Amino acid sequence: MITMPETTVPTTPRGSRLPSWGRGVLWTALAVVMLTVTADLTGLPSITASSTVQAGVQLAVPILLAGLGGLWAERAGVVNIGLEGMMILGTWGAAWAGYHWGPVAAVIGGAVLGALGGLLHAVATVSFGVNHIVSGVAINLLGAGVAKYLSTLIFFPVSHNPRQSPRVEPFDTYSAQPLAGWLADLEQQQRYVLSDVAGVLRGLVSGVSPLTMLTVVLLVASYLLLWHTRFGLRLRSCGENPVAAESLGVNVYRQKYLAVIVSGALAGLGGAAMVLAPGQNGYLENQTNGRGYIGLAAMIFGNWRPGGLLGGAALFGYSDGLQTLTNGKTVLGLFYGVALFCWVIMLVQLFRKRWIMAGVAGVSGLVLYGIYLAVDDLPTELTAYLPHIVTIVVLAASAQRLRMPAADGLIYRRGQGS
Amino acid sequence: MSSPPVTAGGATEHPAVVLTGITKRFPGVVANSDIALTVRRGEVHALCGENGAGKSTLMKILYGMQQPDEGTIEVDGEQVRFKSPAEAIKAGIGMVHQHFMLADNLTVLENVVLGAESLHGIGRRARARVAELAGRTGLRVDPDVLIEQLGVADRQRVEILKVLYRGAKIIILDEPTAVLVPQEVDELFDTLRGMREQGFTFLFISHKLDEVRAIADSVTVIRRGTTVGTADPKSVTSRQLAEMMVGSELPSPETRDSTVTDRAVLTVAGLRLSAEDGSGRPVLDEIDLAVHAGEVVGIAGVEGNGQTELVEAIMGMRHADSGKVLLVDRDGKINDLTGQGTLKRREAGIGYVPEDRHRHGLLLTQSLWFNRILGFQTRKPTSTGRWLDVEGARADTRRIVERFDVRTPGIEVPAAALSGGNQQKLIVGRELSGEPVLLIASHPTRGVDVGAQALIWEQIKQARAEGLAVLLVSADLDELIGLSDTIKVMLRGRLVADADPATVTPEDLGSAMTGAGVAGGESE
Amino acid sequence: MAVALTSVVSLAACAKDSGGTGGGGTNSAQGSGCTLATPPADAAATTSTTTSDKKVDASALKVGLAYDIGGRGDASFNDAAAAGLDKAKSDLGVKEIKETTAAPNEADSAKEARLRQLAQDGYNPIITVGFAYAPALGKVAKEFPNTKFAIVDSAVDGAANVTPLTFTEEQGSFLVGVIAAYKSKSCHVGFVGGVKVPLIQKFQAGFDLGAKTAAKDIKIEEQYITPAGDFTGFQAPDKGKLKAEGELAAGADVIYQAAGNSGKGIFDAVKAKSGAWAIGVDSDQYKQPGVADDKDIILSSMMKRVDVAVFDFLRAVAGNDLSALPKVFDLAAGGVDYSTSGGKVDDIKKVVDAYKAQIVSGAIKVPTVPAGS
Amino acid sequence: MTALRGKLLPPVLAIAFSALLCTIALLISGGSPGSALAAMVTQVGKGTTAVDIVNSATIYYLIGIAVAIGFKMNLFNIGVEGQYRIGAVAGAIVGGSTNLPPVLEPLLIIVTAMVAGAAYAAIPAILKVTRGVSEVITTIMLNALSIGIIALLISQRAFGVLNGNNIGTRNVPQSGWIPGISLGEHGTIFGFVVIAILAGVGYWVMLNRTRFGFELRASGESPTAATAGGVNAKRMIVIAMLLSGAIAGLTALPELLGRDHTYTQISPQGYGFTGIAVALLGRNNPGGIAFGALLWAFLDQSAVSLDNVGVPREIVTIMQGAIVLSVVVSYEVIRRLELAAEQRRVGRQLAAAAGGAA
Repeated sequence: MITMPETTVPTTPRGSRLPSWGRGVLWTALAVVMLTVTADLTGLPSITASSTVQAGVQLAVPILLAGLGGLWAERAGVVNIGLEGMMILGTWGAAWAGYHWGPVAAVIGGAVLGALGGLLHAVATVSFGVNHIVSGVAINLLGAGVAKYLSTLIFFPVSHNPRQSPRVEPFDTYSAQPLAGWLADLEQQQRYVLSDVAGVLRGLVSGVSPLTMLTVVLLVASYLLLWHTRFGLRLRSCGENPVAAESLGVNVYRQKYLAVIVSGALAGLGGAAMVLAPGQNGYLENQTNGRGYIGLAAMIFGNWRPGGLLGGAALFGYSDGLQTLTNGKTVLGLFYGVALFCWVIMLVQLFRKRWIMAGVAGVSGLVLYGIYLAVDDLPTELTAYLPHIVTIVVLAASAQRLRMPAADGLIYRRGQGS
Repeated sequence: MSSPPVTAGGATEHPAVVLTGITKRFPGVVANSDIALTVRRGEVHALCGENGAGKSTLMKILYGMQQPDEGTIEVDGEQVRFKSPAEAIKAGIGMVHQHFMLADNLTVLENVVLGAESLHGIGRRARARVAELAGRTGLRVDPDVLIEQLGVADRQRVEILKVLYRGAKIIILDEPTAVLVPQEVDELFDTLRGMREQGFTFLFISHKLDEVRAIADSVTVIRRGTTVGTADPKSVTSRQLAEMMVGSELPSPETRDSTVTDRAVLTVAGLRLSAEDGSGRPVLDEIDLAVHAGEVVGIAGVEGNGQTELVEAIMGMRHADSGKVLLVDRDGKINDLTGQGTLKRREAGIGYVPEDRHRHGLLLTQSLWFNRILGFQTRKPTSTGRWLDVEGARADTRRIVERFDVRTPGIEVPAAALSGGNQQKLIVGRELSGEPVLLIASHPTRGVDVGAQALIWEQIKQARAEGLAVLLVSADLDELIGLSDTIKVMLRGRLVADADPATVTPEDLGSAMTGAGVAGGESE
Repeated sequence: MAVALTSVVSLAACAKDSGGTGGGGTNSAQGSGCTLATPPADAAATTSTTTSDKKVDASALKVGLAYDIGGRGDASFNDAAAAGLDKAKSDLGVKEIKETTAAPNEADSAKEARLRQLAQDGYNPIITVGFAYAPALGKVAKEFPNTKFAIVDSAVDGAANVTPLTFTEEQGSFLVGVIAAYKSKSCHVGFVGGVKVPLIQKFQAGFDLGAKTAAKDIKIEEQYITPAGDFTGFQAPDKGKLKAEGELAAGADVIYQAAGNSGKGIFDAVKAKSGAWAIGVDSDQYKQPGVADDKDIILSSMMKRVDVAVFDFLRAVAGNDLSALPKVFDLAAGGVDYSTSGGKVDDIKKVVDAYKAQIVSGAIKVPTVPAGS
Repeated sequence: MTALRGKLLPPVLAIAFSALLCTIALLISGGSPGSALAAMVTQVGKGTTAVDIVNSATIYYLIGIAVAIGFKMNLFNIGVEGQYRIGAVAGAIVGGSTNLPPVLEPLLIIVTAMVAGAAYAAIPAILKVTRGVSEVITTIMLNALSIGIIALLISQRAFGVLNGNNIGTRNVPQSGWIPGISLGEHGTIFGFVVIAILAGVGYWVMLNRTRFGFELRASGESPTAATAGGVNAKRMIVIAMLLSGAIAGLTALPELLGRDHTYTQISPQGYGFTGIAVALLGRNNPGGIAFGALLWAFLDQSAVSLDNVGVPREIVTIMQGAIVLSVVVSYEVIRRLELAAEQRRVGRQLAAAAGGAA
């Protein structure tokens, strides 16, 4: 009467053998090798020039901070599309405090104003149960409006320009000497591959602002805090199953409030990073220019993990830096690099016997290589939006492998769990 | 207090829990009214009552998730007032919810220590403590696996571990057996008995009377939000208990005579479906199935073995990798539904009572007549092709309300305003309105009151008698055995056994559901 | 993670970058400069400013001024217009003045409303700053035929009461192109535009030709901060700095900027690189307070005399003789020019003036569109 | 009655709340709220302001509808900004290079703009249903990219012509213009207002009387229940997105066909976010959106007058942001209160019925 089923349950763990940091190192190394090879084969040294990397770092910092803000909020279950608005508030706060009391005050001012935006989002989404995206969009409108008004009211008399703050003193920058100097020499020598790697490394260790260091510290601290402390466990449980968390005595509202306020503060810091960016030295209307959204995308790309977020922010910062510093030809050179990358993926997939994926990767590589050969320049009208295009392409390629916190974006009402 | 608490043991010892005069009102309903309950230390105290009687509300009050409007709670002789679960936990009360309160993406250890990190941290000491508890009670689970990889029985172990970890001495179990097969129930009861010896007190909520009689030391019955009385389960009969619960005999799903014909309405052949996580693991594997006109085919299985996927694959809500689905309509025309969308399948004559009425059955904030259109947006009387027939929908909704005894003040109220039983009656009414040739009913009476349950059973029987083919999925083995003409057992995505409802016992079925009597077989 | 930590630790321990030069910048511009073309025969430039000494009293005028986005204080052409107005106030006795400013992204109807309001309130003349006003002005000017309008940077067809105040930015840019070629040690110069719009491309076109005319082998970098339509390019000094750094890294050592507020960042980038020069735009930026920190690296500036045009227009209206105004404020009319403040181009002034004479005489024609775009 | 209250109360509360907020902001900054309000209200009667409000509202209404179509099924088409601009520039290019007789020419332009808007909306729709990429992120990125695409299209290398210092598409021939309704010195109302009204009526009918509208609403309310009810979620996403993009494509046409006749580098941007705000204000309801569009247009157009009373007109942007935020909050609160009230009412009636029967 009973047909016996097979007794083994296929419960092979899905993770790979490498620990996650190991994979990060591997990916980073792979990316650097790819860029190096590309730079040498295409004869476009700016792909690995220290100036490109340095610009990339500078442009990645606000994105990283905004993304970190997104990470905090979404790990606690609140989608924060309002990062952009909080960032704008942060730019105003940073400029105002920075103008009066210098760069350290600017950092604090940015964080405080951003946190206020976060508080607003928390009130709307947590206490009132407003749809998270709706509230976020509204906060973006409000943040822009408030910054505009305050700028007209307070900056205009000093700067004589309603859209701009007076000059804010920036931080001094630091270089890891003598390492940076030594790498500089190496980069100058134009040695095959070696100089490219030196260029990349030099970009990372020279001209570093304290804010960049702070960002790295915050990234590491967020990781430790969220994944290795009781506070973090509680916070993440609110993003996974708030009803369960509440049933265990976790004050879900408080955790969410805290997370979203921290999220706002981090976004505000991102704003401060823009105000203190070299050459900028102040508030300017529209200066965030959608970086809050890109930060969110970087976090999604990073699979709601700090390490992944770092990778995402680095990718966007680098592509933005490259397109800013160079021209269509160099961006076109990237096509070559991405084609190489596709072929590496193809080999990996062939090895894993995933024929379709391998085919897709191989064909994509061919198409990109074809474009590289056929076109000799790209219009700057389009290369200016390289980070945005990269965002779309990267998400399209990776979105299905991602896993967001289970209760992310869901409205949670206290006591209404089953 | 309608009957005095049974006094046993030392007179000086305070009872573990005493509830007096508990009253709780919600918008529109009084959930609890003047409830009295006394639980002695070291006993398993069952709390019986039908769905909607107010058991869960009462337990949430005891656990601090809700506050009573009136009444007092005493724990170990001291009057307490819990503002949150945290305070109840502190007083030594733990609760295992009917719907597990676990975060799928966290590990067992993380789930256990969550909220109680101050006891032993979240690291090595916590792990040691969990291991120690598991050893003492026999609740063994690997602390480092993610919850999503665990089966139902293991999840329940984690839930119990959770409350033990917090030092709970009084443990509320809210319908713990609802999702278990008989063998797992036995295992659970063994664990409970062992723990009772160690001095734990259990409050056991159930409406399965034989289970109550098997495990409980005393039983309190509540009906319509108030206590009817307390009895000794050893001396009371199931029938007496049932009368205390609903005031009359419980309805029975028993069908009388067979109406099975040899006309196959639904034929499923070689159905295969892979898991959505991309692992390629099959969740449905070579399913062959036929349902004939006038026949109820029951699918038995432990939750998570593919029943949901089978139903959704037949409904076209999931796309099978391979396999055929054929449906024969009243005129004998064969419709090949393979690869068709849900709407086409519904139009071909499938009615669908989903297992989760809130997620799949209703648009909660919309009116009843708007809900009537759902699934029928292309058919009369609610629609004329591209255009809706609002008046037709209203009229037909009134008919359903009348015929299926949906208790509502009108058809303009939002579906959310109805009770679970009335919502379910509306869905069943709607799905039987389209002159279906096949009804797929997933857990059609889960969480509804006795009246609605009886009505739904009666309607299914009646439709079956008129030649309807029914595919029934249920976790309630009595319902399954009572209603079905044929029972098929599902295990790990395959139909592994057939059973004859006339002869099979729940225990036999349970053995088959867990894999040929290997107790706990689905977890290693 | 460990890598990141160590790098933070080591960074914290290490050297602060000295203020003037960028991190480890060692490749200061070296080289002997360009092989220069023979400059044209030395001829005195005939700059005929329209200044006539006739005393004009404008105290009866009610002057309305509608600025483009940014308004007074933008350190750019709005400010230049304001300077012309201020001069009219002090020199011509203009008393009654109303200034309004456009909001970012406003519709034409808002501009129309603003102009109509001014005209209805009796302001006459009304000056609008920026070509963005052209469509709105085209309509409003017809409704108020007795009001005299002027528009900076544009012309309005078929409206007799609108005086166009346009400039030959390409001619002035040609001259600073020559300066750049002469001053570059690496024979490699750069241009950074704010937004890639035709107006800014005129600057680039002139600069390119000037540099190429002076030294035909010269390498020229060209960058715009944003494409047309995204006007944040005039408002992004951080991006301007990066753009300039990109050009400097590519080897350019003289950079001409036409980037509005973003110019500040470009100056900062140039200042951080030893041996590099910058060329300013619109006003004599050597004297501009907002960029005073950077005056030592500003070689010269391409001056677009919006202030002169506004002042001249007001005087012409007061004197009731609009015909005296030049049709275009070109090099000959003194509408554009290069600045010599700071004395860094004194050594080549003769050469530049010779080219200037050639342009004024028409011997050199400067295009308004860069080659190849 | 309660339904009407539920619809009207939130916006009223929200406006009151944001007025309060602005009053505080004004008082702190030393302005006078009374005179500011008076200036804004009296501005409506001045010159062409009233007509300008109607004209702006026409534009806001169209884009509000476009956003609302997405919102109705929980699709956040933040990309209307890019879609309307791509639609407008496509319409202007086609209009500038053809010369059909009247009626046909504007029709061609309208269809082109709608198709282009829909095509640009197709990208996020396809990425969402095939790759599972959130439309929120893709549409935001595509908004930025649209600036580059437009810059490329209206450059002289492509379809642009230089007009003074401005660059834009060729002028649409007169046969393509849609004549306005002239009110003499009070200005001219765009003829396109008729099309906007038709779009609103069509939206209402679609939503309440068609199968598609039902499926849209069902998907928005509960995607799972809709799927079980036979609604093809992916198909709905694509259709709703295309429809939203097509309506967005109409947005800039009132100006293009009624006033500017060319699309240039300085043509207005930023209607997209206004559209989102207006749709939120109007709760995706055709009547509500009209109200929201008029309110928004009033605030925008009357803000000019604030300069006269020495109040920074940027106060209006605070007011707008505050209104949107408080409107969504109050809708949510009122919705919840009403549902609870409804449940109470049903419970009471049933109890009464049971009592009567017993």
